[in-house]
Amino acid sequence: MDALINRIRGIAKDLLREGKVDVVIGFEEGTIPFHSRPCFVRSPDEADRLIWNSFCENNLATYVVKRNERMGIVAKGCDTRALLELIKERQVIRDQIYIIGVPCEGMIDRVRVEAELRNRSIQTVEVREGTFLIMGKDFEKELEIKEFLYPSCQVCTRKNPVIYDELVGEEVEESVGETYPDIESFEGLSDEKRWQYFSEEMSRCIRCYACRNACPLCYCTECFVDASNPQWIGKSIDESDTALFHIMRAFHLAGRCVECGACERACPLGIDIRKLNRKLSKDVLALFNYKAGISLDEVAPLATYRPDDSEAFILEP
Amino acid sequence: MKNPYFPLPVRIENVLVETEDKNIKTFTLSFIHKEDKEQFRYRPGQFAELTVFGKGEAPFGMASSPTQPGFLEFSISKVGVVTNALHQMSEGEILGIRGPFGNGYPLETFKGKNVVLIGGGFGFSTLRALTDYMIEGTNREEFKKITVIYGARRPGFLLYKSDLETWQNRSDIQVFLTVDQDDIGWHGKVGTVSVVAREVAPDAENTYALVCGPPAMIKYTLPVLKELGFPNERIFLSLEMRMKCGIGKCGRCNIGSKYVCQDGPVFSYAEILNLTSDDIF
Amino acid sequence: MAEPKIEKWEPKIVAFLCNWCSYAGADLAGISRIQYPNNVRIIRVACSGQVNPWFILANIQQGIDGVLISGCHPGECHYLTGNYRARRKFALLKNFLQFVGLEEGRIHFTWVSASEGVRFARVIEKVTDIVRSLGPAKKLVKRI
Amino acid sequence: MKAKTIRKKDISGFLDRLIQAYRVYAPVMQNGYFLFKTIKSGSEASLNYHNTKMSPKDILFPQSEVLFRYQLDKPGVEIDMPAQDERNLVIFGIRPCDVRGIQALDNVFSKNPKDPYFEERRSKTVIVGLGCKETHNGCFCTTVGGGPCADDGSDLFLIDIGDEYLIRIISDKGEVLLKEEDLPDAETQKITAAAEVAEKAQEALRPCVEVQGSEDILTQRFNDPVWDVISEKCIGCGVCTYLCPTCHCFDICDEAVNKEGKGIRIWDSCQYPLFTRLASGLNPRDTVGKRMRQRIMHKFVYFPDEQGMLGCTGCGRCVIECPVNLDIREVLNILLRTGAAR
Repeated sequence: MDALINRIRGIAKDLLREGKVDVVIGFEEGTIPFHSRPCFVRSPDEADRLIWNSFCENNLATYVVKRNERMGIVAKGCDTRALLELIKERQVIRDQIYIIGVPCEGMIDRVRVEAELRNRSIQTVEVREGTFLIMGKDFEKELEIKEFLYPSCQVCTRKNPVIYDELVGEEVEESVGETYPDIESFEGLSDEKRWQYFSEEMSRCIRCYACRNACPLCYCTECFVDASNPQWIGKSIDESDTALFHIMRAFHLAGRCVECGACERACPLGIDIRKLNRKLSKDVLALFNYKAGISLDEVAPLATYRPDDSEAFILEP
Repeated sequence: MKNPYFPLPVRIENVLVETEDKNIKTFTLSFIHKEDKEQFRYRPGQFAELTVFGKGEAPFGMASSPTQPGFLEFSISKVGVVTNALHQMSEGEILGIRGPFGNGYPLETFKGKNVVLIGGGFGFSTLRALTDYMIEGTNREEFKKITVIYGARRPGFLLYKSDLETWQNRSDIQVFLTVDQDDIGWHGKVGTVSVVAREVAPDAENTYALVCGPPAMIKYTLPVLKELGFPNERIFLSLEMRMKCGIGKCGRCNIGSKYVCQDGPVFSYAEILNLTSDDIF
Repeated sequence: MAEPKIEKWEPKIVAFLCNWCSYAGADLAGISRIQYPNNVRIIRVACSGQVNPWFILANIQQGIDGVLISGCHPGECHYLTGNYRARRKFALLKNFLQFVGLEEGRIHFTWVSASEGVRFARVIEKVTDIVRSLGPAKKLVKRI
Repeated sequence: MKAKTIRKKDISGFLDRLIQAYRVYAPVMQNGYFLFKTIKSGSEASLNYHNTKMSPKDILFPQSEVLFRYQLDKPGVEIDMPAQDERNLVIFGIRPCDVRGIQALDNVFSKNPKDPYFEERRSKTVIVGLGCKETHNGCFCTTVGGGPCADDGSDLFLIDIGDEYLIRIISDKGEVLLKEEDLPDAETQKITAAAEVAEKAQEALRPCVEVQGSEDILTQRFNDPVWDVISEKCIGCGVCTYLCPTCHCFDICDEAVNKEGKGIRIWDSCQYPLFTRLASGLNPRDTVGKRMRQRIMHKFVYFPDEQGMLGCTGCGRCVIECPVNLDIREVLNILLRTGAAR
């Protein structure tokens, strides 16, 4: 890990020294255990702040939109998928960014760890080979990394960067095939069960928009929930309004969502937002054979059509 | 006190299109309940929240003088959701009103002094209320010289034309009208408000200046007043921005530790300079 | 005490019809005096491709029991490809709303050409029957 | 001060009896975290928790609240105030930082003109505070003048002394809750034990920055470009403000169908770009830096100025839950330390 961090720092220093970029966006040590966080490095001597570990959960692609600088960006698999979509959607110019790709074996789910430890206060955490050691005031606990990965990381199929200017570290083995067992089993439930599930999830929403703002593909200048003339949707935590906010947001990401899970990780209430996005990803793949954030050449599925697209849902009298 | 969040129902009695682009209308409102009317006592410079039921509410300064009992007037420019909805309404329709809120102009301070009111465009509405108040009956005796300087882009953008005419016909008030661009038949001055103010403003001695208008006008008028010798304490401005609850709770209108809705909207320039503020002008 | 009068519930259905085919089809049904249920409120749109998913959801939110979107048959779009694009969008949307638990049968998509007055009437009949069988909309409906 | 003791295992029964007469809010574990919920049985509550995910401010100041309902088709326009819950409330097991949060809201909403909705509930509320024996890694109450076992503002205050809680009886309102309970008066040694717990917890949580004099330094730095640097990682969501026990900004909206409608008050956040945008499109706080500055200035300069207390209670929710770990303690450190050095 140290070698990897040194490489990242080295590249960042070179880029800044040579004036190839104005800023390097990467991760730095957070202020509390289990948190690494975005940082902006603008001079070579600041580059030693950069780190890499199992807590780099933010999708840094969020930061490249609407910026006029040339940026170096430390990017894991999902970050690069988001960058690719952004390039495709012309939100950032390819030459404007220098992608320092980092293969990723998944990030540790701090919320699940905290739930596992119930009430004990974590003082430090140390990542080892395959495990992490948590230390508190009067306890120590070692847990398997694999068992505490974020749900999005558990089903990730693009651990390696899909687009990069420089790759740091060894490529890791990808899990093969696009499968959606979670969605399939959920589809098997009755209408009522599914409705109940979503109603419960949405009822916890506080409309803080952390999901939207953490999402690299939610870059609309004015989001439909913020529009006031016309006002599309009520701003209170009315059940119908919150449900429609999530439904519409997910739908606006149909064929664009790169399944990084940033939305879910940002949500303070742990709402299962990703289930909506995954359903759409699954359908987009099944109906239009498209997966977002993989290829620069393929046209976005909702920006095109095929004359022989499925008609199965069309009502015949 | 009654529930401050409760809109009192009012009926639109009259709608007057003020400007040639039809974007500013003056609404005359009357209370549906008599007790509401009695309770709603206000001073020039105060504001109220008008509710368009189903659309929301927005703050507006009262354009009518409290000396004209029985009705309220608001001049409203079509800019946002609420104002667009308002502009589509007509006589007989129902609105809600909450207020009055804010401090209003410091009338006591002006007593026995000269007052110069400098207004630009749509920002003139509360100054009109103040002028009407000061020249009404015996009120006039309490103030010395009253000078009104009022400008707009073109003659067709001047509000309250009948009031302006009435004032011009009186000898106890001086009125200077100016436009940026004149039309055929225009007899007033041509030039920006700040330029005209430099020309016609009364001596700063013993005089208070009130400035209301678009940010650019205020920005250019303040240095003129300084030049004429007005100290910051004797220049008053009205900041009618982003108020919501009107009672200092919702946290929307604060500039530093001041709530525009409670401590304002009228501030002396000296006070404003003391605020920790996001660039106001 | 008198029995409270229970009004028979009738489904409210909103149909977004494209100007060039489906609306003309509805017109033809009317001119030809073909009978169909009067539960439908028609909104004329330029093209089925113009129908924002939000239009559908906004209707559901306001208590409309069923929504129909109808455009030109594939290949016959006045704007060449509007209905093709709509087809992709709504294939996803229909599945998606069912996924979150909305009853199957609240939302319908079909094609009706300008000459298909009879088809239009049959579509409305079928949609009305299905929506009627589902009962009044409850899910996602906003209560004031 | 009077004090009683209660065995931990008797808490549940005590709550059961309170539920008969009060609407009782207590920390409940759901979906892997704690929230204050109305409980129907004492066994739902758990006092073995750090703090709730959301501050309990929504009990007194709900996120969405109907202010009035109206019916426009009736002659003369009917505007009705919605009915309020008749029962008195108990907030049970609330942490000292959140009690201070309620004190902050008291200052805002109970000041003239009073907020009738808040007042109504607040006057019926009894607060049972719970001291913190151990603090979380986001906590910093001692920095902002509070303490893990600060009991001011509570009506009763519980301190964990092993198998029992010591109950400090702080107000008459609190004493009423214990009227029907047959609890022993606390022995001197237990009172001392509680004081020791409090002292130890206070000792263990060292202030992380000196906030004395922060008003002047922050005001001086109002136009400092440092705000833009600090806030660069901020994604502009409302987590910090919505989870905060003192943030009280709100919006008033109107929702109607046909002639029937309601005015509702909903939380709003100064971190949202739309918060200050005027209808004309002008926005005085048009950058993330300005918006974050507003949040910090409000808590550490304006709030003390208006209400005579800091607008931050050190509960640490914004620290722990910020999606990008933008830590307010660190922000203060940067602003105050480097500012003081100038």
